[in-house]
Amino acid sequence: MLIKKSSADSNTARRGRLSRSIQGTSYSAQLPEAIDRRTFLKRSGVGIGAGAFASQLPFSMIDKAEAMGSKPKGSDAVEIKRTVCTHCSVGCAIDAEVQNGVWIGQEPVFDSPLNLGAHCAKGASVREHGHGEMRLKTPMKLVDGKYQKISWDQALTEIGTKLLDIRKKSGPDAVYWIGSSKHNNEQSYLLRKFVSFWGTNNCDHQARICHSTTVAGVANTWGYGAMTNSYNDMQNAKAILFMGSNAAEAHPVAMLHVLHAKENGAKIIVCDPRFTRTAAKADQYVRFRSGTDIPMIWGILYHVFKNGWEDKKYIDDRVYGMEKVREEVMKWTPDKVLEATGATEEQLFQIAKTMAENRPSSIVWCMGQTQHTIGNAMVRAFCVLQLALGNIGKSGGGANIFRGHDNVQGATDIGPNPDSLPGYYGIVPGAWKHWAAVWGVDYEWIKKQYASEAMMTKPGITVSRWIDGVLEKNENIDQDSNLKAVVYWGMAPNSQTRGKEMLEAMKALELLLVIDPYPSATAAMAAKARKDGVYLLPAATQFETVGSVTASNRSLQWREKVIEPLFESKPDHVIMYLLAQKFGFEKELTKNIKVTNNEPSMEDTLREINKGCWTIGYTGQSPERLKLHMKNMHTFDVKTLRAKGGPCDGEYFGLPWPCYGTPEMKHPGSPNLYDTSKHVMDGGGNFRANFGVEKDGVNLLAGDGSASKGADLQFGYPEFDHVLLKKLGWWDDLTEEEKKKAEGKNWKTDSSGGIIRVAMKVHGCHPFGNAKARASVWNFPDPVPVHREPLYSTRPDMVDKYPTHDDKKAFWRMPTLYKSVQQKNKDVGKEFPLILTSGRLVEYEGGGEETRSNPWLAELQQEAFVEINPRAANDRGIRNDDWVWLKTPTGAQLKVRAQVTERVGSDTCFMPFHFSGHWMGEDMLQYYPEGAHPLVRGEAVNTATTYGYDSVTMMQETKTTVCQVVKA
Amino acid sequence: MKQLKSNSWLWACLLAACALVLASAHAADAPAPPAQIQAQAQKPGVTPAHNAEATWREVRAGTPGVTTVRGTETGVLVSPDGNTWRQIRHGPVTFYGSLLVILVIVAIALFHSRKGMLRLSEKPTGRTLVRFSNWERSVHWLVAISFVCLALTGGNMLLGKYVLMPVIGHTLFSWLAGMGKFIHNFLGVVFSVGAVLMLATFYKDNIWHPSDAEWIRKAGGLVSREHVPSRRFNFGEKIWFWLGVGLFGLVMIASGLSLLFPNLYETRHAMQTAEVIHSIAATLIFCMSLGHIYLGTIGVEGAYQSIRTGSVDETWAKEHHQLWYDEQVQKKLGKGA
Amino acid sequence: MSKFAIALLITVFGLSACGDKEGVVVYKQGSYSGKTDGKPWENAAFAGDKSKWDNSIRARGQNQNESKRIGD
Amino acid sequence: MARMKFLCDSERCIECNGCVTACKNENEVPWGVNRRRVVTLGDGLPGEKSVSVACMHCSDAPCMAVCPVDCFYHTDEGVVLHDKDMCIGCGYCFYACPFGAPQYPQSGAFGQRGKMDKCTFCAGGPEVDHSEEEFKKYGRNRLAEGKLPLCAEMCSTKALLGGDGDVVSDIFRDRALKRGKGGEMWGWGSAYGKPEPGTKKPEVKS
Repeated sequence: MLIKKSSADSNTARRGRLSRSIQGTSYSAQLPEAIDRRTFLKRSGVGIGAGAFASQLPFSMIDKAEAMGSKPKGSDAVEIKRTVCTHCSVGCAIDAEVQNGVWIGQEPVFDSPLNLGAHCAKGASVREHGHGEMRLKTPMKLVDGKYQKISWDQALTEIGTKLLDIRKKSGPDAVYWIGSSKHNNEQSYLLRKFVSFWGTNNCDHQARICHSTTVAGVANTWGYGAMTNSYNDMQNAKAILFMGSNAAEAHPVAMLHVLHAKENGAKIIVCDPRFTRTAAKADQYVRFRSGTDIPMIWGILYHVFKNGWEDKKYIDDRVYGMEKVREEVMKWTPDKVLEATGATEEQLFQIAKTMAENRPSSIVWCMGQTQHTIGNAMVRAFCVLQLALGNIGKSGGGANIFRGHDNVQGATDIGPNPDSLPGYYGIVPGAWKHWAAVWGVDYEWIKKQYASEAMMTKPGITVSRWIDGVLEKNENIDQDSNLKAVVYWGMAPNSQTRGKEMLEAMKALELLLVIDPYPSATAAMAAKARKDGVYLLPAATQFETVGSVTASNRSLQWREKVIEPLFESKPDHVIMYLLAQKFGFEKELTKNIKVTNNEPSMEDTLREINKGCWTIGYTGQSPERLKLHMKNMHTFDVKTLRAKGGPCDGEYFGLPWPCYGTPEMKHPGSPNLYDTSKHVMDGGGNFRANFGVEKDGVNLLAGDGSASKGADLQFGYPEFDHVLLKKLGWWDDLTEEEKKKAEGKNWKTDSSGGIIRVAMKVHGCHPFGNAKARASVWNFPDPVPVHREPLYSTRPDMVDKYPTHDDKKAFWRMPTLYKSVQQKNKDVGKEFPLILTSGRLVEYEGGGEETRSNPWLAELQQEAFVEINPRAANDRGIRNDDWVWLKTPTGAQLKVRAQVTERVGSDTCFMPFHFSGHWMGEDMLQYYPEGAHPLVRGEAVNTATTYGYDSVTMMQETKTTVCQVVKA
Repeated sequence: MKQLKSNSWLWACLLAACALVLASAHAADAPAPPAQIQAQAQKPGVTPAHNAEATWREVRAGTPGVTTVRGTETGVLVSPDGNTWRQIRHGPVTFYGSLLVILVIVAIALFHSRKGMLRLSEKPTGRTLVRFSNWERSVHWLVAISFVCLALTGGNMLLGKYVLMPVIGHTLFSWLAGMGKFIHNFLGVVFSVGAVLMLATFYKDNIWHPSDAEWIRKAGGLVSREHVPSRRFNFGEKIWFWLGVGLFGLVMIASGLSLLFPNLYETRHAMQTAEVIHSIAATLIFCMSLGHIYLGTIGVEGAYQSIRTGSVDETWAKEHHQLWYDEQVQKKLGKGA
Repeated sequence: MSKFAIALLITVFGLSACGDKEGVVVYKQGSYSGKTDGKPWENAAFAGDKSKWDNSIRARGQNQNESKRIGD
Repeated sequence: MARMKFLCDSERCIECNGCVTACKNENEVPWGVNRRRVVTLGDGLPGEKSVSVACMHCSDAPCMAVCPVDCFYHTDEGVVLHDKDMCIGCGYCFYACPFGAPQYPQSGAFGQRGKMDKCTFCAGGPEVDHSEEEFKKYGRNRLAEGKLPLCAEMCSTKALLGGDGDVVSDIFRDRALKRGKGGEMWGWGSAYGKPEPGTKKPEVKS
């Protein structure tokens, strides 16, 4: 197609900017010698003439080629560096071709058993990040409303002084640390350690607002909160139900396995308010009203129970509380389900039948389930469905919960969580002591860093609520001081709801520190809100450092460093170390870790993780083993992920956690969780005994004969500790050395790994015991999942029937409203009759700054838009491509393009959540740091989203709120 | 065999189609969706089914889908127009066009060989009349020269590949064609301006006059070699003016400009149509221009002189444009008196 | 003259049938005679060994066949 | 003789645009020029299908037929390439191509077409393999590295197949048969023209 001369006004501007960025003269002159390779490239590649030429063209071929480092392979040797895509949790391997330190080419890794060389738009374009024209290039400081370049020294000194001041004045809890799900495992882990040494639990990361409800709900059901099987294992499924997941756009490479399964006869079912690209590949599609997932699942389960399709033996042996669920389910007669969801009896019967007749059947969910005020209950309803069908712990079955960011799984497992130390140890004194021992620091010293022991064991504020931590009245919050400073370390503000209030919160802060390769969304909002007190530090991407990353299927992969950090950026762990120096605890931070040129060794960090994370089996994945896997990808079977022969023989790819015991124990990793058909040393297992041995007189341990294959104990048993070992007479299987360390410990705290070794290797038992999964989670607000209408609903009749929770006073240190908000807004549907939901586009990721700065991706999605059904559009006089105002009850209004499409129903609007850079009709370009603004900007849906948080994890409600759309 | 003749791209389309048809057939076979769709169709605002069977038919018809790649018609998977355009342009337009040109040239040659130059029947008086002002001549030559260049470069685009390339070789030809395209684009604008000026300058003297009827009746005396009295321009010249410069000229300009600015949100169909119109009009105007050039040069004695110098001999004026001559004489006398 | 014209017309019309294209799909080379393009195996990587190149291409082709790798 | 072909399996294509960005990545194609695009038909409706399309490297290529300067040629592998030094940017190939493959960067004050750019099947162009010149004008020459076009190699669901026509058609046929359909569609053995003597023609099943 011919290029449009000026397809839109913004286009012209963009062209100019792009070409300017290519010429590179504006900033290359300022660049220090550290990045001379790049400067050299710029200077040698692009002369004046080419620059002049470029000013006319969007990208001139020649010019761009030079700027990127042209690729023909000359005499210089080309190195191949193996890394992993940073854009989603599938874990697609990438071979980077590097010549003279420049990333010149990207090759598919056909050997990878996870992606077989396949990539989506994002994965196919990661090389651009290794050039990153629109990245933040130097530290910057907001002075008088404009960002000014400063040196690293100045930045660190000023930031260090200010933060210490705040700490002195208001206590360590006055600083809020937002980590990242794009940090690698080691960085995530170091950050939790770093924040602990700073003295607060006020830290969090994306997982809070992406899968926290999953983790809490699923872990409380059967033990671990992770995806039970793998993308690969879905090839063994006979039926797959996608609900609240749009894998085709969010995890495109997962569809390689899914469509392969489909061709082998698997039935694909999609339930979604939106007819997604995934739905287009489905055999059955059912549209339902957003937020009514529980009635949907109960509607399906109704038919399962009614027709006796449940797996009765499985339930007897391995599930607790199913009869209570049954009671609730049978209340959901088809007419009630239809009233709530809009799905007919026939449709749900068909799904139930398909799932029942095509076992093992798998289930997939993502943010469509999790981001609700009752997200924890929704995900448990899913778990219950799978338990009823007997699909958990089976190859081809499972709850396949696709994670979003590339390392959101790892960061959740061992990263900055406000209620837990790495490995889900929690923050009780015992957990602190365990980790203090691993870190080689004194427990008392850590305690001194905190305001008090009470604050040390009190879960911190969640990232979804930091704005309230700033704005809420001090007497209402459950800590001494309000938040005075916030550190945005690899997180996008536009991912969080209530954008309007966030702007107010930013205004009220004393200090905002942003550490990111692309800090621009936060930077621009901050510059709009205030005149000073904002610092930006350029972080390196994961292609500029090494470390391990955990894919959604729990496999760990080791990334090699592709290129040196670009511009003046530094890897996150270097920045962590430099800040720790300012705060005076760098020695404690790196006691077991070698530091070279301020860079803590990532290998040593992983070894430290190996020494502490017994709970979830992050102990077997030594850097050496991971590197061996990366080199021998071709030896792994695609369906089973198991190596056939070769140096990794018998191991599962990436040693999917739990990979128990020490690396020397050679546990192969666990491809599918709770799989009793395999020996524990072959990756088998069973449900975890984490909730005691009995509840109200009912035995919680698994039934006889339902233990993992070859276990010495062929019945339910509790988790292992020194007492149990002694009782069983297995204590002497420990070596003398192990005995010393294991005395008085359980399998999670035994630093020798001996208890685990004896239980697993000698006796084939699972160290975490063998219990039943809980269909009824008694410690949650709704033990059996119950439908509750969202706080903002267009259906007042449903609000009456299915009201939400009561308000909570102190919940993650914050008062949290439910009923009062819902009641106040009961009739909100009159003014805002459309349901607003949000989701992903394949071209962008998360808040989108990084991907919207990548021209190869940005060209494909140039404007924020709202999808609206033709019926709804016609009623409003809106035509396709019209500018519209999208209004919500917060008073916010977004100016976006209308995309009139049948994808959404007539009661629903959909907006992608990746955009930022426009603020209620205003382009924020002027607020961005110069040269570090994304190529494409648009309205962030979360500027307009409403209040609402999950009743267990504080997950934000983004998927069901209300709006009105009018022509602009 | 005749069927197989279709071009391979068509087969490529079919191939794409096969994948689609297969897919849609497959989808249609799945028992679940239709029932579901029906159920959904009962409810307001629920997705109606897309007729999967019809998908390919729509693709072939050029019905656009959606794509994230920006630009005009990027949503069109297969555009059927291209082949039509190609067949028209490389069939009738090229063939009959060149045939027509050849015929006209042959006809003129035959005519000239039979009749020779139309000479003045009386001796020149030596007294001259001003027939064209400097402005008029400038406009004429602006248009004429740009026209000739456009005709040559344009003709080269259409036929050079068959005529010139075998002679001068590939490399030189493509350089020439490239230059030609550049010149064509540039002079196209010059010509457009010139043609408009020409129309404005001469339209008054080209308005219908009763005497033209006589000229038509006698067919301009072309065959009979008889001088039909006419005003400043005879009806033949008027035809050339209105049809050649006016109608075809403007058609050429309009279609040419649209080809010159391909970025103005034009569809391929519009550009293809413009190209065909441009080519046909070009052929016709070129043929007419051959007649005009013939008569203005070796066809009629003194004609070339008139547009070169702007003056004509009284004898010439009297013979060719009697009425105009009378007018001029009257004017002179009037002035003299 | 008119006879001549008619004769000419008939000749040309008659000949125009010869312009009809070949009835079978044929692989057309066109009349390109510009710069020559080397064979893909005539470079350092393959040193003119066409069969080596063929094998490489075939192997890469099979990489797109996930069934082969999965080997169900 | 390998004859290079693309084939997009619409049953597999999920419109992820991986092929589009892979192409941009590999050939460093400028903003506004898209050698490949993905088109979705029946968007948002049951029966929706997506197809990735670029130059199809036709045997009897219309672009080649209409080019006034004959700058197109077929390589021995059946790839349609063109010489940018010769191209005059007339746009005729764009008019003639049914797939909308030819692209033109804007050039000059009038917004005229620059030299045509299109998918090269990652086979570079008429310059020395792997030379600077070749890369600047045509992008990377993967064929000369013994590799296939990156768009096909990176396709997220292996929907887009590229390579030797026999190989890709075999892959597709196996898949189609596995889906329970597909035998009848093998009428397209001749889709890519008559096989050269000595090559195996894809079997016609019906």
